[in-house]
Amino acid sequence: MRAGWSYVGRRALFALITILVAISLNFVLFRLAPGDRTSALRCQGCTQEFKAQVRAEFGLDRSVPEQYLVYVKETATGNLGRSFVTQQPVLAELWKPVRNTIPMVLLGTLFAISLGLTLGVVSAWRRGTITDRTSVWSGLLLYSLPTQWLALMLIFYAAGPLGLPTSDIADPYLAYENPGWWPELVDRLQHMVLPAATIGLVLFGEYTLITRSSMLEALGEDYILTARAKGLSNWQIVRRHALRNSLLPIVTLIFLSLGFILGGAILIETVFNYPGIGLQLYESVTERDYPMLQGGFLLLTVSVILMNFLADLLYFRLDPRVTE
Amino acid sequence: MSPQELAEAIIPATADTRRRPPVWRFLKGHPQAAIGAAILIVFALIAILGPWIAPYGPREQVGPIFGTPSNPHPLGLDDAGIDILSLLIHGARITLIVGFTGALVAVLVGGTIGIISGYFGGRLDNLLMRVTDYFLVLPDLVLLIVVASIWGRSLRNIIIIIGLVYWTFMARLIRSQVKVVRERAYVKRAQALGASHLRIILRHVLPQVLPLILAQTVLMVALAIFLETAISFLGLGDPNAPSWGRMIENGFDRSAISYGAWWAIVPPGLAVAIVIMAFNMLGTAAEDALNPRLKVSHLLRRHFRMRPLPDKDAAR
Amino acid sequence: MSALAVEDLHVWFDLPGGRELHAVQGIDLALEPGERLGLVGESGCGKTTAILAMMGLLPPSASVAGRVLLAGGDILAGGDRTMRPHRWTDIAMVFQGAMNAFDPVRTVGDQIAEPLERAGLAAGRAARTRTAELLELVGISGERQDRYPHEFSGGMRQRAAIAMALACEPKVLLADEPTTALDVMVQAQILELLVRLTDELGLAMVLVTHDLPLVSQACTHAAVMYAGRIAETGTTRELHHAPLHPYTRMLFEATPDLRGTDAVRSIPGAPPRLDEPTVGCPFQPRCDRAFGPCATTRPPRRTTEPGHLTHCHLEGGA
Amino acid sequence: MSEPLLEIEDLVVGYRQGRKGVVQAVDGVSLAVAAGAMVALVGESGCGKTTTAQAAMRMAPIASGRIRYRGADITALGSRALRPIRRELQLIFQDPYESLDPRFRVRDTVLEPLQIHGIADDREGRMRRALERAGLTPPELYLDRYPHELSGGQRQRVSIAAALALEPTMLLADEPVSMLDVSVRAGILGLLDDLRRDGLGVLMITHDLSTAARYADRICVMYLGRIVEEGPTAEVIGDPRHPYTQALLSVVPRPDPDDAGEPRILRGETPNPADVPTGCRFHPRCPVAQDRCRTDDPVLAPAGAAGHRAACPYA
Amino acid sequence: GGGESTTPGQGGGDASTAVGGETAAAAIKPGGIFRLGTTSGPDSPNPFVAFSATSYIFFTNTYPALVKYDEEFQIVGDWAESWETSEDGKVWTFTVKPGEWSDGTPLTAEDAAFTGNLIIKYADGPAGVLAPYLTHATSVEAPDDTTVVITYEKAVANVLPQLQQFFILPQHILEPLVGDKGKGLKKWDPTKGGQVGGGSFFIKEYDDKGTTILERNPGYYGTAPLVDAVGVTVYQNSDAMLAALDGGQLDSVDTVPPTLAEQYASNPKFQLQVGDSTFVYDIGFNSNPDKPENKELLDPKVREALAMGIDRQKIIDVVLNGYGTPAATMFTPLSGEYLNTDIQPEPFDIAGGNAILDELGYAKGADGTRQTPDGEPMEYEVILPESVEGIDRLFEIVQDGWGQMGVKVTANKMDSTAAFEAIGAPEWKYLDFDIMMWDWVGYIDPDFMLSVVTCDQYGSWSDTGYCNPAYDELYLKQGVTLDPAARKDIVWEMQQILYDDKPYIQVAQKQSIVAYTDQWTNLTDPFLAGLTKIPWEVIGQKAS
Ligand SMILES: Nc1ncnc2c1ncn2[C@@H]1O[C@H](COP(=O)(O)OP(=O)(O)OP(=O)(O)O)[C@@H](O)[C@H]1O
Ligand SMILES: Nc1ncnc2c1ncn2[C@@H]1O[C@H](COP(=O)(O)OP(=O)(O)OP(=O)(O)O)[C@@H](O)[C@H]1O
Ligand SMILES: [Mg+2]
Ligand SMILES: [Mg+2]
Repeated sequence: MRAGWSYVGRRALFALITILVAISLNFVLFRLAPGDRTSALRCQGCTQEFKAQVRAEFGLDRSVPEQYLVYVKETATGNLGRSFVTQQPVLAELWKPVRNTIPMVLLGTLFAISLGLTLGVVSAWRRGTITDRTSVWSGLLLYSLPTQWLALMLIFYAAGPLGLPTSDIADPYLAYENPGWWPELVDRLQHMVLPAATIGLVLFGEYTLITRSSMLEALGEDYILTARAKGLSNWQIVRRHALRNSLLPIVTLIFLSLGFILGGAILIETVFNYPGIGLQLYESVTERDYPMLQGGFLLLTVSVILMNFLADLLYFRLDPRVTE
Repeated sequence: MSPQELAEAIIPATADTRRRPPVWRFLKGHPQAAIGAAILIVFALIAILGPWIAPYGPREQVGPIFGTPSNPHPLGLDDAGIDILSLLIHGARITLIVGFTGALVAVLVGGTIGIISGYFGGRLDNLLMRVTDYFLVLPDLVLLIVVASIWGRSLRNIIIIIGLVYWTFMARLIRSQVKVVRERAYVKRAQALGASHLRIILRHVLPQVLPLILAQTVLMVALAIFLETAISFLGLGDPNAPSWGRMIENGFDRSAISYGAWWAIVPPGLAVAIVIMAFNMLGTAAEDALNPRLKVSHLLRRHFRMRPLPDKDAAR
Repeated sequence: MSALAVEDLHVWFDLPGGRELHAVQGIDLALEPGERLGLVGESGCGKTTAILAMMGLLPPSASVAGRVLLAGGDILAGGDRTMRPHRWTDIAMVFQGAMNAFDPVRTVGDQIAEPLERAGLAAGRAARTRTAELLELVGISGERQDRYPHEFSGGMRQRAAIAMALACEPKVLLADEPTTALDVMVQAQILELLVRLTDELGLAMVLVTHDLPLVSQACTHAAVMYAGRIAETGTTRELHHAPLHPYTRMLFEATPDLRGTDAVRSIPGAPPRLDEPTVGCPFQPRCDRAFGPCATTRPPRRTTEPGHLTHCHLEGGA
Repeated sequence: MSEPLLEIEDLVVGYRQGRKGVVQAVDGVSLAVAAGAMVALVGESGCGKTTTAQAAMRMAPIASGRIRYRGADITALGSRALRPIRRELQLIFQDPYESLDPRFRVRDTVLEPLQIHGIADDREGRMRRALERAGLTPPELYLDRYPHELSGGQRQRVSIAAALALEPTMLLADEPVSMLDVSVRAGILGLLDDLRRDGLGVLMITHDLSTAARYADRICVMYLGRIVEEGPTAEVIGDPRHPYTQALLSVVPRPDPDDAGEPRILRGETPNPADVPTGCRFHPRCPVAQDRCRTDDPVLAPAGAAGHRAACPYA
Repeated sequence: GGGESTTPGQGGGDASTAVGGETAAAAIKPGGIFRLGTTSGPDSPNPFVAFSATSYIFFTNTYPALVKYDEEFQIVGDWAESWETSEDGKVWTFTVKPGEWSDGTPLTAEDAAFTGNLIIKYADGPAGVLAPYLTHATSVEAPDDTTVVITYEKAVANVLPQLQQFFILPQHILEPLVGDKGKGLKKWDPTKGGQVGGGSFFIKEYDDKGTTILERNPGYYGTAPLVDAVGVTVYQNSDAMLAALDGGQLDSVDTVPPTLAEQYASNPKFQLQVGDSTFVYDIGFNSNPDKPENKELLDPKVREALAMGIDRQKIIDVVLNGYGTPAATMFTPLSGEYLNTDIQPEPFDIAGGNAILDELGYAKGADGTRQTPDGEPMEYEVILPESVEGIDRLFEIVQDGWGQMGVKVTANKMDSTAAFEAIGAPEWKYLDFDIMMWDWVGYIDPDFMLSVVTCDQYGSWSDTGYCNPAYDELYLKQGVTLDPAARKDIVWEMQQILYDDKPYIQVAQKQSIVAYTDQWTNLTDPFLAGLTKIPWEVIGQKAS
C-alpha cells in the first residue's frame, strides 16, 4: 500500500500546486481588469482625495509585486479582504450564499446521479430496446434544454399544479413565527425542489448519456464475455463487473461537475431568485466588487480542485490499477 | 478477439461500401444523426433566408404588448408588440453564427494547442497542460461574466469568450488522441524516413484525428449556442443582435411569466433546444461511431438465433 | 461416448445491408475424454467463431444451425438458456487474449471463485481454499489470489485464466490461442501445463492456434480448417506424415523447421470471402493440385482410416 | 565477407521511466551487418531488439556507443545530416496493419519517401519498380487500393515496397512476419532473402528461431539488453553454447510430432530490464548457474568454431 | 453617479390614485406583520456605506430624523416638535421629543449632536455619503437633552428638505467604533448583535438578499405603529415577487412592471396605486467642448434635431405600457412648483429634424447615413447601463427614429459601474463618449438635480461633462434664496438654460405602480416613498 499512499500524496501535492497557481492567476486576472478599481466604491459623490485615501487603505497604491505578496500572505491566512460594497469580510460574505447553494446543488445532483446512473445502466444493458431508445432520447432532450429556459418552464407549468414556491430559499416569515424545526425544514425543502429539479434534470440528461456510453464500453470488454462464459447471470455480470468499471470515468465527471455546478448555478439562481453563490458573484461583477470576485473565484477554483482531488481519491479506491 | 480487431476484421469483408462518401454512409447508418442533420439544414436555411421569409421585421411593432397568438401572429407578440415568429426567424442567424464561430475559435485554439502538446510532448506539453488545467478549473459561466462585463458585450467578444471557455476541452481531447496516433507505426515510419514534423502532423496525424475534431466541433457548436443563451439571459449579450437567447431574456425581464405570456418564452427556448439537440444528435452519433469500443456489447438481452440446417444440395 | 461432439455446425453473421457472412459452414468434430484436438487454420477461417458457438457465446447478429453434443446431449438447441447451466461446469474456455479476460478492478481470486459460487460448488472460505489450490495447480502461489490482474505478468495471467477455466472441473476445455502474444519460453510453459492437466484430469481439450508445430507437439489430434470448413481431421501423425488434403501439406511446407532442409514455400493467394457463396472447393484457387471437379463440385467427405477424414476430390493423398 | 554496412558498437540505450530513473533497455550491444548478409537478432520479448534497431536508425536516445554506417560515424549527426543516411537505411515494422496510414492509397504510401527526400525524377517509375520488386505485380492492380483492401501479406509487401522506393542498401526488419499467417510468411521472408542476395544488408529481428535458422547468415541471441551468443547460423543452431540459447532451441516446436526432443523449459518470467540481476544477468533462470555467476558479469568470448562467441564461462 | 435607481431617496409614488378594488374605509385590526416585496435590495444597513433606496427606507424607519415630508410633500416636524431660525438664517434650533432607542437607552439631543459633528468632521472621508444632508453646516450642538442647534456657514435655502434625511445614529453604540480617522465608520455593521433603532422600528433581522424584519421600537417618540413588524423581502426579479404576492406570501410590492399593471388593476383582490415619481429617462450628450471627436454633437441645434427624432409616445406605450408621461426637464410634477411647465417636449417630427440637419449641412451619404462636412458619417455609439429597466427597448425606439433621420447609433451596453466610468473616461475628463442613455431619480427639492450639471461635479455626479459658469452662478444663488417664489424663478430659468443647451434630452417620466392586497387599509399615498415617512400609525389590516 506504500505505492498507494505515495499516489495520494502526489495527488494532494498536485492539488496544492494547482491551488497556488490558481491563487496567482486570480491575482493576475483581476489586475488585468481595466478601470479604476475604486470606482466600485460606489462613492460617486466622493472627492478624489478620499478615493486616493481608500486606494491606500486597500493597498492599491503600492507596486504590483508588493500587492501580490500582501495578497498571497493574506490569502494564506484566510483573509480575503473586505467587500467594496458592504465593507464586510469577503469570506463571511461569501459563506452566506454558499451555504444556501450547497444543499440545493447536492439535492439536484443526487437526484441526477441516482436516476441518471440507473437509467444509463439499464439503457446500455437493454441496448437497442424501447427502454434504451426512450432514455437516450430523453437524455439528449434534457441535455439540450437551456438551463434557464427549463427553469422558466418549471415555473410556468410545474410550480402551480404542485403548489411549490418559485423563489427564495425559505418562507421569509416562517422563522419569525418560530414554528419549530420541522415545518422550517419542510419549507426549506419545498423551496429547494424546483431549483434542484432544474439542476437535476439538466445533469440527469448528461449523466444518463455518459453512463450509457461508459457502460457500453465496459460491456464490450472481454471480461464481460468471460463472465458470460462462466455462466453468470446478466444481472450478476452488470453488478459485479460492468458497473464498477463503467463507474470509473463517471466518478471523475460527477466530481468535476460538482465544482462547476456551484458556479453554474447562476442561471438557476437568477430564475428562482435563489440567493446563492452564483447570484452573489453575478452581483459582485456588476458592482465591480473586486475583493468579492477574487474571493469567489478562489473559492470556486479551489472547490473544483478539491473535488478533483476527491475524485482522484475515489478513483484510487475504485481502481486498483491506480498506483502511480 | 478484441473489439477493435473484430471491427477491423469485418471491414474488409464489407469493403464494397467504400466508394460512397463516408458522411453519407454515416448518416445512412445512424438515423439519429440523419434527423439531426435534417433539422440543422432546415434551420440553416431559415437563418440564410431569414430576412426574406420572415413576415415582419425584427423591430416592427405590429400589435399590443404581449399580444396573444392569433391568426396573423401564430406565436403571438412580444413585450414590444413584435411578431415572435418573425423574431425567431431573424434570431436564427445570430444564434447559429455565434454557435459556429464560437465553436470554431475553440476548435482552432484548442486543436492547435492539443496537437502541438500531444505531438511534441515533454516540457512543452507539461507547460501547456498546466495552463489548460487552470482554465479547466475556472467555472466557465463565472469567468464569462467577468470577461463579458469587463470587455463589453459585443458579438465578437461573446465569440471569443466562448472560444476561451471551451478550448480547453478540445485541447485535452485532441492531445490524448494525438498521443495515440503519434505512437502508430506509420507515424514512426514517416519519422524514420526523415519526414519533417510539419509534414507528419499535416499528412498523418491531422487526417487521423480530423473526424473526431469534426464530431467534437459539432458538439461544441451546441455548447456555444447554449452558452450564448446563458450569456444573453444574464443580460450580457450584444444588445444590437436579436438572438434567441435575448428573446428569452426579454420575455423574462419584462415579466412574461407573470403576464402568462408563455409565447414570449417557450418558442425561443424550444428553438434553442431543438437546434442544440440536433447538434447533439449529430455529434454524439459521430462520436459513438468513432469509438470502436462501443461497437460490441457482450451483454445483450437478445442472443444468437437458431435456424434450420441449410439445404445441403443447394450449398453444393 | 464423445466428451464433446459437434455435428454440422453452421454460423452466419448478419452484415449491414442485409447481407450475411457464413463464417462456419458445417463442421463436424468429435472429442474423446483426455483427447487434445488442435484446431488450425489461417486467420479468419472461423476457429474462434466455432468455439464461441460451442459455448453459446455468439453475439445477437449470429445465427446458428447444427448440434453441439455434450456427453450425448444437445446443448445448443435451446440457445442461451440451455447453454448457461453447462458453462464452466461442463465446458470451460480459455480466451484468446487472457490479458483482457480479467476484470481489472476485481482480484484474480475473486474472479476464479465466481463460477464456484455461481454453481454452488463452494463459497466463502471453501472457495478461497479451492482458488488457492487451483492457482497452485498452474504454478502460481495461492497467496496471490488477492492480487489484481494488473499485478500479474502476461504468462501468469494466462495461467490464472487456465486455473479459472478449471475451477468447476469441466470435462471439456476450449483454449483459443492461449499462447499467441506470449514469449516462446512462456509458451512452452503453458503448453506443458495444458498437456499435463489434460492428462491428469482426463480433460478433453480443443486447442485453437494457427501454429502447426504447436499442434504437432501438444495435441493428439488435429483438425485443419479452411474458409469455415474442415479440410482435414486426423491424428497429428497422420496429418504430418500422410496428409490427405493439399492444404494440410502446403501448410506444413510453409512452416520452417529448425533443423529441416526442405524448401519453405508460401501458399499463394488469399482465403475466399465468406460473405459470398463458394462454388466447388474453396481452396481450389490456391491449390497446386486442383483439377476438373474442384472448381464446380463441393468436395465429398472421405475417410481413409477411422477418424482420418478429409473434404477433397483427390483420392490417395495430397 | 565484405565491409560491414552497419556497425553497432557497445550501444547503450536508456529510457527514462517515471521518476524512478532510467531503464537500460540495451546495455552494450555490438553487431555488424555486411552488404548481402542477413543477421538475425533473436530473444525474448522486452530484451531490447526493437530498441537496438531503432537506435541504429537514430530514433532512440543513445546513451553511449557508436553507430557507423559505411564506416562513417552517425551517432551524433543532426537531423539534416541524417537525411541522406535515412535514404539508405530503411526500417520495416512488425505490424503491417499499423504501419500503413489507413488513409493513404498504396500509391501515396510508396511515393511518400520520394516526396520526403525530394526525389522528383521518374517518381512513377521508381514507385512501380519498388512494387514489382516487393512482389506486387502488376503494380496497377494495387496502386489505388487502400490498406483495408489488402490482405496482411500484401500490406507487408507494400511497406517493403515503400522502403525499397528509395533504393536503400540496408534494411532493418523488426519482426516482419510475426503478425502474418504462416501461409504468407514464407513469401515475405523469401522476398527479404532475395533482396539481400541483390546486395542489401538485412538486420532481421525475430523471436522465431526456426525462421532465423532458415534465412539468416548469422544469429545474435539477446538476453536482457545484451547479446549472449553470436555466431554463424549453423554454429549457433547446431552447437549452441550459452545455456539460454540451448533452452531457447529446445523449446522450438517441431512440425513433426515424432520429433519431440527434450524441452528444457526455463522457469520464471520474462526478465524485466528495470531490474537487472547482478553478475550474469541470466543466472536466476540458468539451469547450470554456479556461485560465481551471481557476481561475475561474463563477456562475449570465443566458443566453438570460428566466429562463434558466447557470454558464458561454461560455454 | 449617472444617478439611477440607487440614488438616495428614490422617488416613490405620490399624488397617487388608487385604481380598482374597493376603497371604503374599514375597521382596523392592530398587530400583525406587514410584508413588502421589492426588487431592489438594500446594499448595506450601514448609513455610511449604503446608497440603495431600500436601505434608505430602513433608515427612515429606524433612525430618528428631525423633520419629514407629510402626504402633501410639505415639511413637518418628526422628532422635532418645533424649530426656529435665526435672523440671518444661519442658526437653526430644534426642540425634540423625548424618546428611547430600542435597547432602552434614552434618545437625546446629544445623539444628534454626535452624529452631526461626526458627519461634518468626516465629510470628505468616510462620512461622505451622508455629508450632503448637512451641506454648509459647521456644527451641531445639544445645549440640553431636547434641543438641537445646527449652525450653517451661510443661509441655505433647503435646510429642511435636507434634514429630513439626516439620520440620527446611536451615540452609545457608534462612538466606540469610530476609530482613527473615522476608519471604523465604513466597517460598522449595525445589525451585528442586533440593530439599535430610534425610529418607529428597529431592524430585528437583516438579510440583504432575503427578508429584513423591522420590529416596533417600544420607546419610539411618536405615535406607535399599529403593526407589530414590517418585513421587506428582496426579489431578483419581479416575476418571483409577483408570484409571492399572488400566492399570499406578500402584502404589497413596491413596483409592478408596467406590462402587468392592468392585470392587477382589474383584480379585486388587489389595490393598485399609480402615481408620479421622480424617475426620468434621459439621453445625455457629452457636453465637454474639449472632446476631440464628433464635435457636431456639441451643437444644440443637432441635439434639437435628434430630440425631434424621439417618439416619446411610442416609448411610453412600449417601454412603459402607457404608465408614463413625456418629460422635457429633469423634474416631474412631484417637484411641484419647481417644475418649469413652460417647457414642452420637442414634437416627434422626423421631417422637422431632417430639415434642421439638412440646413446645418449634414447631407445624407450614399447609404443614407448623414455626413459631417468633413465627410465623417454620423455614426455613434450609445452607452447603455444594464441595470436600467427597459433601456433596450428605449434604445431601439430611439435608434429607429434617428435612423430615419440618417443618424446611426449602436448600443454599447455595460454594467452601471462600467458605464459611468466610460462616460467619465479618460480619468474624469469626459473626452471619449458621445451619447448615453440613463435615468435620474431626483428628490422633491430641486437642489440635488440642479447640482448634477454644475462644473464642479466633474468626476463626481456629472454624467455629461456639462459646464456653464452662468448656470453655476444661478445654482449658487438658488441655494441661498430663502424666498420660495424667488427661488422658483431661478430654478425655472436654470431649466430653460438646460433645455436650450440640451446636455440631456429628457424622454419620459416613469410612473410608480404599487400594488397591495385588499386586506390592508390606510396605505395612504405615498406610503412607500423613501422620501417620506410611512404613516405606520394608521396602517393596519382590515378587521373583518
Ligand atoms: N461478430 C461478427 N460479425 C460479423 N462477422 C464476424 C463476426 N465475428 C467474426 N466474423 C467473421 O467471421 C469469420 C471468422 O472469424 P473468426 O474470428 O472465427 O476467425 P479465426 O479463425 O478465429 O481467426 P483468427 O485466427 O484471426 O482469430 C471472419 O471472416 C470474421 O470476419
Ligand atoms: N519508448 C520507451 N520508453 C520507455 N521504455 C521503453 C520504450 N521502448 C521500449 N522500452 C522498454 O525497453 C525494453 C526493451 O524494449 P524493446 O521494444 O526494445 O524490446 P523487444 O526486444 O523489441 O521486445 P518485443 O519482442 O516485445 O518487441 C522493454 O522493457 C521496454 O519496456
Ligand atoms: Mg480467433
Ligand atoms: Mg520489438
